[in-house]
Amino acid sequence: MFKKILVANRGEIALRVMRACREMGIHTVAVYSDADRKALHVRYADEAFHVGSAPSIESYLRIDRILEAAKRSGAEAIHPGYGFLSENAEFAQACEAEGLNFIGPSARSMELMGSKTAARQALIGAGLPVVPGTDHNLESFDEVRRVAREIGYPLMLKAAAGGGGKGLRRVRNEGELESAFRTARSEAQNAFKDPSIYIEKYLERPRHIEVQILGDRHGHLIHLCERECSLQRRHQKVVEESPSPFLDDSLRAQMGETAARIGKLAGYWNAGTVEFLVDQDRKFYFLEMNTRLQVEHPVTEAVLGVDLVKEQIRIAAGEPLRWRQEQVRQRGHALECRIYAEDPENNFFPSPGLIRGLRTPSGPGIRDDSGIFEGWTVPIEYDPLLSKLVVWDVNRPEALARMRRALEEYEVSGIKTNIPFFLRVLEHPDFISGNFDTGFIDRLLENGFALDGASADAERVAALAAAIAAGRRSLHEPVPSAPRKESGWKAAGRRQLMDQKPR
Amino acid sequence: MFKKILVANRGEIALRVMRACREMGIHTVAVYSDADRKALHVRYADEAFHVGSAPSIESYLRIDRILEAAKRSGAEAIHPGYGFLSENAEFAQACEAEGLNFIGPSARSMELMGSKTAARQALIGAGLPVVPGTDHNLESFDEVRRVAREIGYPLMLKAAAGGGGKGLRRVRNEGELESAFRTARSEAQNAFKDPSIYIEKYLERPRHIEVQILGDRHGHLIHLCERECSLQRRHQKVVEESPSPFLDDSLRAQMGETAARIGKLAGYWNAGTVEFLVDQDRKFYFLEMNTRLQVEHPVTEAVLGVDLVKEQIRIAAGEPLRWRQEQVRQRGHALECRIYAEDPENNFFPSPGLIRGLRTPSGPGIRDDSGIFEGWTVPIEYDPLLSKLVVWDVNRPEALARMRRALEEYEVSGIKTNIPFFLRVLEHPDFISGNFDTGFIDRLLENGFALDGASADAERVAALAAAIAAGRRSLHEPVPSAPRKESGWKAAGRRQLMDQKPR
Amino acid sequence: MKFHVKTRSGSRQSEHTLDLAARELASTDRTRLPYILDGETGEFDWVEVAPDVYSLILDGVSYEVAIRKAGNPAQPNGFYEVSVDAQVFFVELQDPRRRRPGEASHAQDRPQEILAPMPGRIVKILTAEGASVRQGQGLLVIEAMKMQNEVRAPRPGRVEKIYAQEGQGVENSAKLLRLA
Amino acid sequence: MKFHVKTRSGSRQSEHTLDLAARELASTDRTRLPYILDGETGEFDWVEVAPDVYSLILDGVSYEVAIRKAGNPAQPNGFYEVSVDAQVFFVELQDPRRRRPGEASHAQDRPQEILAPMPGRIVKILTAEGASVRQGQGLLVIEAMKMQNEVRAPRPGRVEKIYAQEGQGVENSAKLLRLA
Repeated sequence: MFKKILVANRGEIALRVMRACREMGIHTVAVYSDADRKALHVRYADEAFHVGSAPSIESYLRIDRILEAAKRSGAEAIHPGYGFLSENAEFAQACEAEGLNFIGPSARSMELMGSKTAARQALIGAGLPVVPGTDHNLESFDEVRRVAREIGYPLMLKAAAGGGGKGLRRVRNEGELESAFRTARSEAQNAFKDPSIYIEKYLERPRHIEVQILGDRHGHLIHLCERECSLQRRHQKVVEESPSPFLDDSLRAQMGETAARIGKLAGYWNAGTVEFLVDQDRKFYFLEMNTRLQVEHPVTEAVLGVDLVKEQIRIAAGEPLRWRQEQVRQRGHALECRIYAEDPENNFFPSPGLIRGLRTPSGPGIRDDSGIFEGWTVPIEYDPLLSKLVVWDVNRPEALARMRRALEEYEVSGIKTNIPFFLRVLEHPDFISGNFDTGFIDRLLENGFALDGASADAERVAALAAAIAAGRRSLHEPVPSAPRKESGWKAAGRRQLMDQKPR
Repeated sequence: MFKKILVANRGEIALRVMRACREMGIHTVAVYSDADRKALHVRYADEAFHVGSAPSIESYLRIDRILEAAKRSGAEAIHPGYGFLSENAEFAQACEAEGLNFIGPSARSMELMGSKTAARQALIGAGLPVVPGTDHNLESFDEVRRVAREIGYPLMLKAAAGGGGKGLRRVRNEGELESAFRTARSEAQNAFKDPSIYIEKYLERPRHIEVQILGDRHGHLIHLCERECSLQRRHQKVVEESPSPFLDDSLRAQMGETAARIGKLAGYWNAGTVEFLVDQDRKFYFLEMNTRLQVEHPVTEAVLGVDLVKEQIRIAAGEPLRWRQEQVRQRGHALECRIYAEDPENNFFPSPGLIRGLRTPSGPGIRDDSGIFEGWTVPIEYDPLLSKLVVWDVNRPEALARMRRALEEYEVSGIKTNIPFFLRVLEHPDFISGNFDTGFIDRLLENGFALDGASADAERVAALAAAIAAGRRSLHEPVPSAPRKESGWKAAGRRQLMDQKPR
Repeated sequence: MKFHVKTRSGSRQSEHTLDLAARELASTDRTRLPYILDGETGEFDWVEVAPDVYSLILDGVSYEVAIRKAGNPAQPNGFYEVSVDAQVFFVELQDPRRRRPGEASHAQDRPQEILAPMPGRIVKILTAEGASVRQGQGLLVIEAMKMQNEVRAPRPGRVEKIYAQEGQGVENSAKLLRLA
Repeated sequence: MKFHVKTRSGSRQSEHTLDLAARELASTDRTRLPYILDGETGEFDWVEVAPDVYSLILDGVSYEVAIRKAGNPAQPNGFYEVSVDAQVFFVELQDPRRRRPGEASHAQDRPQEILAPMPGRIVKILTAEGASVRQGQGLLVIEAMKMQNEVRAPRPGRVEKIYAQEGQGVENSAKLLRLA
C-alpha cells in the first residue's frame, strides 16, 4: 500500500480523499493556490505545497507544478478528485511517466471514454444502446444542418469533450440551429480547448440515471447499482438519490449489466460512472461515461456500505476487488443535496464571501462532506460547491423527511446558499411521488424563486427581537460588529407549527 | 400517530429524540431547569417549559411539573430518554393516569425487571441462566456472611434497584465484607432510595455483552443482536461496539433467543436491553435488564439500519413492529465513544465550564449525537456526557481506524475531555485484537494516564508560534482575549508522521 | 422604550407600535420581559445565546432569532435584518416621539447607490437613466464564476445615473447605478 | 525580535534561543517568515486562520497551532500555552537582553495558590503544612458531580499553608492551599 498520496484538488473533495487516506494510515500532501492558503484541505493535510496563483489555470491545472510537489514530498500516488485534471489523459500519462501512480483508470480507457463521440462509436459497434445521433464530430454548419434534418428536432448540440453542462444547447427548430452551433462551439473551445460538437436526439422528459462501476487491474469489474440524477438545474445535478424511484429490479439489473459490459469494453479499472437517459417507455440509452469519482458518490456508499475512495486507492495499489457482484445489495435509501454558495432568490447568483456563522446538521443518518469553516472566505475563482449533504434512512419517504430535518439544521450565515431552494423542492408533490424528469427543476423555476411569506407569529417575534437589540444599544452595551450566526434550524417545521397553533 | 411529544430529558438524548420527532412530523416540547435555559434542546424544541431549579431533584425528576408542562402544551406522549425518570414505574403510571402515552414498556414490565432480585427470581423460575448468587434481598450482615460463604469469594454486592455502577462493591474475602456491605447499602439508599442488597458470584474477567430487544403492544417481540460493552471504567461503559468480536454466530443466536425469551417472559414492549456476563468458557449469564433506550443504542442502529427512537414512538402509538426476526441482519461494524467533560490526565476529574471552541468530525461513516455548542457552559449539576461519537465501517479494523480519525478531528476547547484517552485505548494491542474484559480499562489506568511526550518538531513549532504571538503583541496589534479554538485534528496521525520524517 | 415598527418579509409589510420594558435588558441572564404590542400586553422569556443571537420563548413557543443592524451599529433606531427560525424580516424602528403621524419613512426617498455584488463583467444593461423601475426589476446583467446573473432593484425608484457600461469589468462593490 | 525560549510538554523540558523577523507580522495575509533557532536558519509560512489559531507550513509540513497567553494578554513576553496538532506545550518567552546567563525562571520560586477546580466537598487532605511534594503528587480529594477526584501538585514545591479542611464545602476557585 502507498505511504503517501498527493491530492491534486481542493475544497470538500480534497478533504474527503484525505479522510480516506488518514483512515488507511497514508500520509497526505495538499497543493494550494494563493486563494486557498487558509483552506481546510491545506490545514488537514500532513504536508502542503503552493502551486500558483488563484486562477485554476495557474495552479490546480498546472501539471508541471503538481508533479514537482509530488516529487518534493515523496508521494507515490496522486488522487485527482473530480473536475480539474481528473479526466485529463495527458496528466494521467505524465504521472505514470514520472513513476507516480495515478488513482484512476488507464490513460487509454480515459481517452476512449473521454471523447463522447469515440465512446458512442465503440458502443454502437458492440450493439449497445446510445441516444440516436451522430457518432462523429461535426465541423461545418452545412453538415450540422444536414444531420439535424436526418435526426429531427428537437435535438441537442453537445461538446465532444464536454461535461458539467458546458457546450450544451437544446435546439427546437432549424431557425435556432446556427446561433446555437456557434455558441456551443465557442463555449466548448473555452471550457475544454476543443470546439468539437456532435448532435443527439432530444428525448422528451427523460430521466438521468447512472450506474457506478468498479473494476480492479486484474480484469474483475462489477457494477454498484444506480443513482437517480434527474434533478438538474440548467443541466447541472443538484439532488441525487439511490435507489431510483423509477427503476424496478429487472430494469436495474439490465442497466447494471449493460454498464458493466461498457466498462469491460473500455478495459476499465478503478471507479467510473456510466450515465444513461431513460425515456418514458423505460428504454435506456448510453449518454456518456465519467472516468473518475463523482460528486454524488456518497449516495452509493450509503446504500451499499462501501467506501469508494478507499476502494479506488486499493485498486490503484494493485489489490484485487474485494466485492463480488452477488454481494452488492442495496439497503434503505440515500439522498444528496449539493450545498452551493448561490442566491436562489436572485436567479442563483453566485455568493462567495466570508462565512460568518456555520452550524452543520448531525445525528442519525446524516453525512456532511464539507470544505468550509466559520471564518473561511469562499473564493470567487472556483466552483461554488460548499458541501455535499447526504442522508440515509430505511426507505425513501423517511430519507426525504430526514433530509428536510438536516437542511433545517444547516446554518450558513454571511453568504447565501441554495438550502431554502432544496426545502422547496423537497415539499413538491412530484418530487415526493418520484414523478420527475431532467426538466423538472427548470420548469419549477420558470417563474423564479421567492421565499414563502412569513407567519404573523414570526413577524411579532422579529419586532420584539429588533426592539431588544435597540434597547440594549440604548443602554450603551457593547454590541458585536457583526452577528456570528443566523438561525436556520427550524425553518419548515416551524412554519407548519405556526399554521396550526391556535392564537 | 402523535402530533406532539414532550421529551422529559436534557442534553444530547433530548436532542436525539427531538430529531426523530421532527423527522416524523411530530411537534416537540422541551422541559428545562434554570441551568439549561440556553441549552440546545430548549432551542431545538418547538415549545419549551421551565420546570425548576438546577438540581435534577427540583426539575428533571419533578413528575408533577413535567406532567403539568405536558398538559399545558397539549402533548399526547412523553419520551423519557435514559436516566432521570426513564425507569421510574411511578412516572409511567402517572403518565397513563393523566391520559399521556409513556413511550416505554408497561409499568408492570418495568417493575418486574427493574428490581434485580425479582428479575433473577423470574428467570430462575423459567430455567434461564443467571449469575450464581442470591435471588432475594439481604437485610442483615449475618445473613450476608452466611450466603457469602455458600457462594464463595470473590463476590459482588449489588443494589437491587441499582444501575450505573452505584451501590456496587467487589469483595475479595470475608475481611472486606462488612465495610463493603455498609457502604454499598448507604450508596444504594442515597442513589435509589432503596438500600436492598443482593450477592452475586464474581466472574473472573467476564465480558459484558448485551442484547437489544424490541417488541410491540401486540405480542410480537424480536432481538436486534448484541452490543459489546466490556470497555468500562469503574463499571461505567465508555466504548461500545457491535458486533462483539467475542461472539460467533452460534453464541450470538443463542444469546439473542434467550434475550427474546426474557422479554416475552416480562410481557415486554418497546425497546429494552438484556445484559449478560459472558465468562472465559463462553457461558453467558443474565445480569440485568434495562427497560429503556440506552446510551449505546446507535451502534445497533448503524449495524442494522434501524432507528430505535422512531420504532419506540411507533410502538407506543400502537403500530405493529415492522421488522421480522429473519430480516435482522448485521452489516459491517460500529463503535461508540462516550465523549465526557472530564480530565483523563487528572484522574478523570469532571471538567464542566465554557466551551470556547468546537469542531465536530464529519465525512463518511460518522455520527455525532451531541448536546453542546460553542459558547455553551457545561453545567456542574448533570452527567458529564457531551456527545456520543459513533462510526460505522465495513469491518472492525476499518471501523477502529475511522474512529481514530474521527477522534483526531474532534476539537473541544475550554474544557477537558476524554478524547485523548480514547486515542490511547484505540491503539492498545489487546483492544485491537478484541482480547479484553470488563477489567481491561481499570487495569490500563492503574498507573494513571499521561499524554505521550511530544515530538521535537512540534516543540520547534510551538516555540515559533509563541514567538509570533509575542511579536504581534509587540506590534500592538489587537489580540483576542481568549482563543476560540484548539487544534486536535491531527493528533495521532501527526505523531506517527513526525517519527518517520527525515530531519 | 416605545417604538414605531415597520416590518417587511417578501411582499408582506406591516406597521406596529411596541412598548418594551427595557430596564431588564442590562442583565445577560435569563429575563422575563413585559411588552405592549399594538395595545396588547404580553410577556416573554429572552436570553442571548451567542453574540446577537437570541432565544425567545413566547407562550411556550421557542424561537431562535439572529439580528443584524444596518447602518450605525450603536444607534438604537434604524434598520435591522432579523431572521426568525430562518424566515428573514427587515425591521425598521423609529422613535414615535420624533415621528409625525402619516409621515413616510425617509429611507426610500433617499438616493441609493447600487453596488456590484461581486467582481465580474457587465454583459447587458437592462434599463436607462430616467426610467422608473419596480422592486425586483432587472437592472443589468453581470457575468461572474462563468455564469450570467441579473442585478435587480432592491426597491421601487427612478434610475438617476448609470455608471456601468456594457462589456466593462467591475470590482466588487463598484458603483453600478444610482436609484432615486 | 530575539527570545530566550523555555518549552515544557509532560516531563520533557528544553531551552532555546530564537530570533524571528517580526516586521512581517503586521500583515494578516500569508507571510513567509525567516527565523534563527539555536543558531540554525530557516523560513516558514504562517497565516492566522481564526483568532489566535495559526496555520504554519515548515519544510512542506502543515501544522495547526492554537495559542493562549497566560497573564497579561498584551505583554509579549511571559507564558503561553501552545497546542500543536493536539500536543500541548507550555512555552515561556524571555527577552534575552534582560536575562542574565544561568538565571533560573522566577515562576517556579514564587508561591502559588492552589484553587478548587470546581465546587465540591473536601473529602480528604493528603499532605500537611511544611511537606515537600513532587509534581503530580496528590494534595487533597474533592467530591463533585458525585465523583471523588484528586487535586495534584502542578509542580514540585513545599506546602506552605493549607486553607481547606476535611468535610468542608468549597466554591469554584476557592483557595485550597499554598505551594512555595
